[in-house]
Amino acid sequence: MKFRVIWKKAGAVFLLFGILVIWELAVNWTDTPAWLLPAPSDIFSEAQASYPDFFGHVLSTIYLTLLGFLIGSSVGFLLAVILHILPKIRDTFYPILILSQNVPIIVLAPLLIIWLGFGILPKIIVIGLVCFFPVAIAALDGLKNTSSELKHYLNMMGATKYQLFWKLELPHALPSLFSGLKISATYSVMGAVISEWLGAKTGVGVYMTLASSSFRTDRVFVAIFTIMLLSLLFFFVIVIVERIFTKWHTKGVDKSESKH
Amino acid sequence: MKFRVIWKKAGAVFLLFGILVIWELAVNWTDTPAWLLPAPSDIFSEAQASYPDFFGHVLSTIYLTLLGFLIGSSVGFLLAVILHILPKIRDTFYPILILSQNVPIIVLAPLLIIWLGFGILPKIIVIGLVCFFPVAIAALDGLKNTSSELKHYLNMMGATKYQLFWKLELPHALPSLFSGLKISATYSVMGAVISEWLGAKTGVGVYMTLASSSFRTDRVFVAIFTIMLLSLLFFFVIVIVERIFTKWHTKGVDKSESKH
Amino acid sequence: SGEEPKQSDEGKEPLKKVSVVLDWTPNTNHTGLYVAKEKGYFAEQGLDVEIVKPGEAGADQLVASQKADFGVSYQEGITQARVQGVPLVSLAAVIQHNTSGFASPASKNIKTPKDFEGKVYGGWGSPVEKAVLLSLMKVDKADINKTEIVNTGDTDFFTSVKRDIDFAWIYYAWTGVEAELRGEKLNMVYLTDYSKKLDYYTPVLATSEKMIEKDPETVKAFTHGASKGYQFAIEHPDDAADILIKAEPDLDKELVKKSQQWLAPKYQDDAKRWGEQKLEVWENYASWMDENELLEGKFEAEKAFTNKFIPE
Amino acid sequence: MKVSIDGVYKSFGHTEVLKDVSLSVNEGEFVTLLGPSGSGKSTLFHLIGGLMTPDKGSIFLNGEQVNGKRGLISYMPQQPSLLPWRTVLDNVLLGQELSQKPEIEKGKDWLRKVGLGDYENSYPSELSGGMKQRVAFIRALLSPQNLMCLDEPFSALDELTRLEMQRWLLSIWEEHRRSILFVTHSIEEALLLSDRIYILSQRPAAVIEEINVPFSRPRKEALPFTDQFVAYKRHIYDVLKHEV
Amino acid sequence: MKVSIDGVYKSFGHTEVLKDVSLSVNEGEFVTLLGPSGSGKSTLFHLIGGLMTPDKGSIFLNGEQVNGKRGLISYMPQQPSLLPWRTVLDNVLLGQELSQKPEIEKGKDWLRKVGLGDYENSYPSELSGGMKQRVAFIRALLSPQNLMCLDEPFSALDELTRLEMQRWLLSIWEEHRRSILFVTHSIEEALLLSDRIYILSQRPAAVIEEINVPFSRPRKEALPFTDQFVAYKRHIYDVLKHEV
Ligand SMILES: Nc1ncnc2c1ncn2[C@@H]1O[C@H](COP(=O)(O)OP(=O)(O)OP(=O)(O)O)[C@@H](O)[C@H]1O
Ligand SMILES: Nc1ncnc2c1ncn2[C@@H]1O[C@H](COP(=O)(O)OP(=O)(O)OP(=O)(O)O)[C@@H](O)[C@H]1O
Ligand SMILES: [Mg+2]
Ligand SMILES: [Mg+2]
Repeated sequence: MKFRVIWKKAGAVFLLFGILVIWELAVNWTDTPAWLLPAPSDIFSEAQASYPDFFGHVLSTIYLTLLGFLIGSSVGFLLAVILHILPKIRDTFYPILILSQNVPIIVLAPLLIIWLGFGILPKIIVIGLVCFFPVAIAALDGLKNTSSELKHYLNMMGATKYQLFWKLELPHALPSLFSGLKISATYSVMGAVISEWLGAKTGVGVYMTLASSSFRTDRVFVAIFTIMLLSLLFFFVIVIVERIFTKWHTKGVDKSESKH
Repeated sequence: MKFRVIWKKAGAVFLLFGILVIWELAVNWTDTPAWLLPAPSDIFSEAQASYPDFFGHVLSTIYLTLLGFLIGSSVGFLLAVILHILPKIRDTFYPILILSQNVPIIVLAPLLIIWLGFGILPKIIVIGLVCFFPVAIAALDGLKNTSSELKHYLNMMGATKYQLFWKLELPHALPSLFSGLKISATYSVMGAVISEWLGAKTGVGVYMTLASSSFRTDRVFVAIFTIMLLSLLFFFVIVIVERIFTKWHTKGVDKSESKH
Repeated sequence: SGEEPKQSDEGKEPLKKVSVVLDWTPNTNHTGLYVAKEKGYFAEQGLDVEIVKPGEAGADQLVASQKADFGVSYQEGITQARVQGVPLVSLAAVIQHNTSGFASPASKNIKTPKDFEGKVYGGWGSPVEKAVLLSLMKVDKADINKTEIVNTGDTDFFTSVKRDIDFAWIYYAWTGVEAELRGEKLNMVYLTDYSKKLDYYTPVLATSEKMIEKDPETVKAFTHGASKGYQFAIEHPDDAADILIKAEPDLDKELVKKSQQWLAPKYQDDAKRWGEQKLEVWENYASWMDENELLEGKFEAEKAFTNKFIPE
Repeated sequence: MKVSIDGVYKSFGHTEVLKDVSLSVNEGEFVTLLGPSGSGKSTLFHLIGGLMTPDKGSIFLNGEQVNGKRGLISYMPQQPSLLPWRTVLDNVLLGQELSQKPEIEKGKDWLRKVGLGDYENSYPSELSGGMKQRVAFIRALLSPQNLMCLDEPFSALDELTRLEMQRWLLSIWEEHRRSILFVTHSIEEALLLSDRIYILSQRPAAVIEEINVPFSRPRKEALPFTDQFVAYKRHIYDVLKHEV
Repeated sequence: MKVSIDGVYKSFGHTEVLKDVSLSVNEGEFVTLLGPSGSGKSTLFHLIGGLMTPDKGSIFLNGEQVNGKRGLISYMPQQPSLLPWRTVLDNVLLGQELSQKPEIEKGKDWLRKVGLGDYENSYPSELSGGMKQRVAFIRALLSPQNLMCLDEPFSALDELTRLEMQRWLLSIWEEHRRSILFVTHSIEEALLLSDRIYILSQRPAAVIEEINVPFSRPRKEALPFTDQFVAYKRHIYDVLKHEV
């Protein structure tokens, strides 16, 4: 049984490792040139070599990501709450949310820059725009679908809108909200990288474009691996926070779980 | 009351119209050059002028969008089902899902083209990659959170995994699934446009890049408006389908709705 | 819409399908290719050429991996690519001299590299830019430390200079001509005016080493066709522009026309035939890069280009 | 708190549920509603609680019309309606929380009294059906409003626990003299607890009989075995039988 | 179908719930479980249904050990557990669907018999508490398994509807002679319906008495008023009282 437990916890790591091994072998067998698809071993040695230089880029991207994610998902959540509390404007604003996801960055970028310059603000807006949407939609749906039985009880007891929200709707929407946060967290790192194309001095995105334009495919992959690692990390932080907030959900409910 | 009803139905349209009017006025007052931000009136007259030529692009993008969305969200849904039914591999594969969202298109693009050529396949892969994720995550969460009371009943009655899925988990996950589909639908049009940057002959994305590189900001905005319109349309198709599938949800449950 | 391949005369062999990937969205740098296709110059050579827009993928990797047969590239790119072992070879210089330079609105009064001092440059954050600025400013005895370099990413020239930026690096044939059309006066500081070493070929037509090895006939046929196309563009800029517009109706007509007018004499310029490349130019640029520590390996200029496929 | 319901009508779509229902609860009175399943008792509670408004007619609390006004009653719904993410203790305090500072010690006290002292920190999913019902009952007891509406509060309890709960309820009621409106399906329970009983007809429900319960308080343990009690029981049974 | 439960133990974490419970139901027998709220009756059903496995001891159906095996009983849970997205009729047929072709006409028939003929196409959210319970009851009646486990099936019904349901249940049982294991809190109901009664103790539950009900079938309407009946009732009451 021991092996099973280890497998369950580390299965993903094994799988990824397996993929890397296959990749390494495939690159060697087919003699793929490094500029097209470098072998993982090349990528790792390049990562080690350029680590001191690269680290600054990573830090700057992490900073952007965190800031953008926090702001974006807060805005998304607040928006969901406002639209939920004021159902009359919900139908009016819902389409605007959708439209906001369809402004291509290449168009938005010049406008943002004209209005806001090359500072951090336009970048935060870009990441925020990416992150707020899944949170807003998921939270809205979660807030809407509360159990009517519980809602009726609280209404009869004279709960104010405010109480209804804090005591019933918000706790009920938590799983949904976390669903949205997970999606957002996943997107946030890529969002930060994209936002760096708006012009930044440092960052993984900057590093990647430069690497790409000087045909250093190995460095491009170092950047990609970093992006992936960061978003995985970030995702699992959200998962842990979710576990903490929805502990009741796993407690006692699943009598039958052992049978599965 | 009549006015209220109209407002509720058409509020969003009024609002959008209002935004356009303000935009028009702002552009005129501040004397913004057309290459930076054209007035809506300019955009509409350009849309009319280039309509015959543009229409082909739009059709081709719609085709790509639909195909990509259908394939992407089907894959996302199937994946969620498989991971749900085989919880042992879920933990192993979950990280892969997240990683899939963090491969920057600019890196993926050359590889896809080198492996698959300039056909429709690499484009579908790009749209699919964008669309499958929200559906997969939302469906997974929906399938997981079924009421344990109902699950216990069905288990006691000897429901097979298959029956449990079709009779309980799937119907229960529908609202969640639609949440994911709505997010996907919103992204799908942009996904198609991005996929066209992989190299396509026609499409709104192609039109937009050409317009942008020849500094025709008005045409760029024609493209954006089209993208927005398409995704709104698409989103509301999903909303209508959702209403049809979750009719029970609005029936009889909400005794107290009138009070809100 | 002119995309239909021309049928060869009956009795001849069927046309050989080849592809050429552009470096960017179609523009007047590519006119010769469109003309050769439309006017049947490629067909005369037995080729059916498909012109592929690159999107985000870029041409170089596609050509090097032989997914596309030919591509439009730059000397800078090929130099760096070859150092990294990417087997690209330049077949012909599309434009004989470097037409790029540092542009700024006339109101900023930036006429020489000396004027860069105290101004803000907007670029994409590449070390090459800084080296070029340094080279230019050295000539003019200016201090690069007095110039602020800001990364503007993908932002276009006109947007940049509206905001914090004073000058940026552009191709005159396209962005400069657009400024003319808009009636915005620009000051240009051309690279070629200050450093001979920076008079590199941009753009060029390129293929892979393997292609040259395996199928020199096709390479020759392609280069000949293209040459004839560019020849036509040199002689009939207006007609050539019309062909490009017809093939790519979403481009701005005026811009194409005017850009074509400006560029027509620049294709061949002082060379004895269109496409001619000099070893000296390739060596110069590489040694300039080396001096500025931009080259991460050894570069063999002779292998990077060839003149043997362009017609006499 | 005095309640009076005056000619109330309510339909869902085409189903008439309440048809000209009039009844009243006086200050400090214990009134029970008896009626067939599906007749409209819970619906009447929803109307009094303001969850819905009557199609016609009025509801008065202390003489003031309160159609659709909420928060005026302390309510125990037919389903326990516990919040699954709250512990038992936090659920018990929910009713108080909505209008005042929750009295944690009092909550713990009551949980101990009804035999759930060990379950303070359990979640509702860890309780049996009857235990959930007791939690909902205490939640209603602790809610501060002066009119209590209890919808089949003891249906899931064994007879002995039920007796005990009835005793607690009466002691609380006698101490604070809150008005109580009570729904049960047990005729015996109705007779044991109430001052007055209204018998409702099949849907659409109307009051078909009002019974003044003549037994003196406190009611003896032997009361159910007296002839008068059995006769009343028989009578109500017959009225209901005629109805179903 | 013959059931025997042999020395079954079950704990949740540190709470012992069942402690050495042994009991049996013979072919075609009607057996009732009586016990205080929270003693472990529903848990016992979950064990028989295979939702959980006992910590110790065995469950035999027709001599075969079935610990953790599912699908062998027709079950009515304590909560109605109706699927909210299915109409009443579709809910009623759910038990059949799992193992055979659903008999739509039979479903409609039964709905009509229990007074829900007009509600075939309603959703559960449109029903009253007692109506939901009747739907769950019919769902269990229609499920094809030979052992029926009913967990407080009539707790939300008024006495008359309850009598009627009891009658339906007995008629079905007499016709098909399925074995029935029944949980109720009403001692009278237990005596009226069953062949044998097991009385469970407080948690941790063990069988503290087994009672053979001596009344002949069919049971008369006047039975509850006979002395023997009252004596039995008294006795059970005392046993339980001693327990709580
Ligand atoms: N939301 C609703 N939509 C439609 N009909 C409803 C709704 N709620 C209740 N009804 C109908 O109203 C009638 C009365 O329901 P109610 O819950 O008040 O009954 P009750 O007297 O409490 O019954 P029980 O004793 O079974 O709880 C029922 O026929 C029911 O079908
Ligand atoms: N999932 C669970 N986790 C922890 N404890 C549980 C769980 N389910 C039941 N219990 C405990 O087991 C005991 C028995 O519960 P069960 O539901 O079997 O009682 P019951 O006899 O059916 O009571 P009632 O008559 O109130 O329905 C209770 O004390 C309860 O707290
Ligand atoms: Mg009711
Ligand atoms: Mg129970």
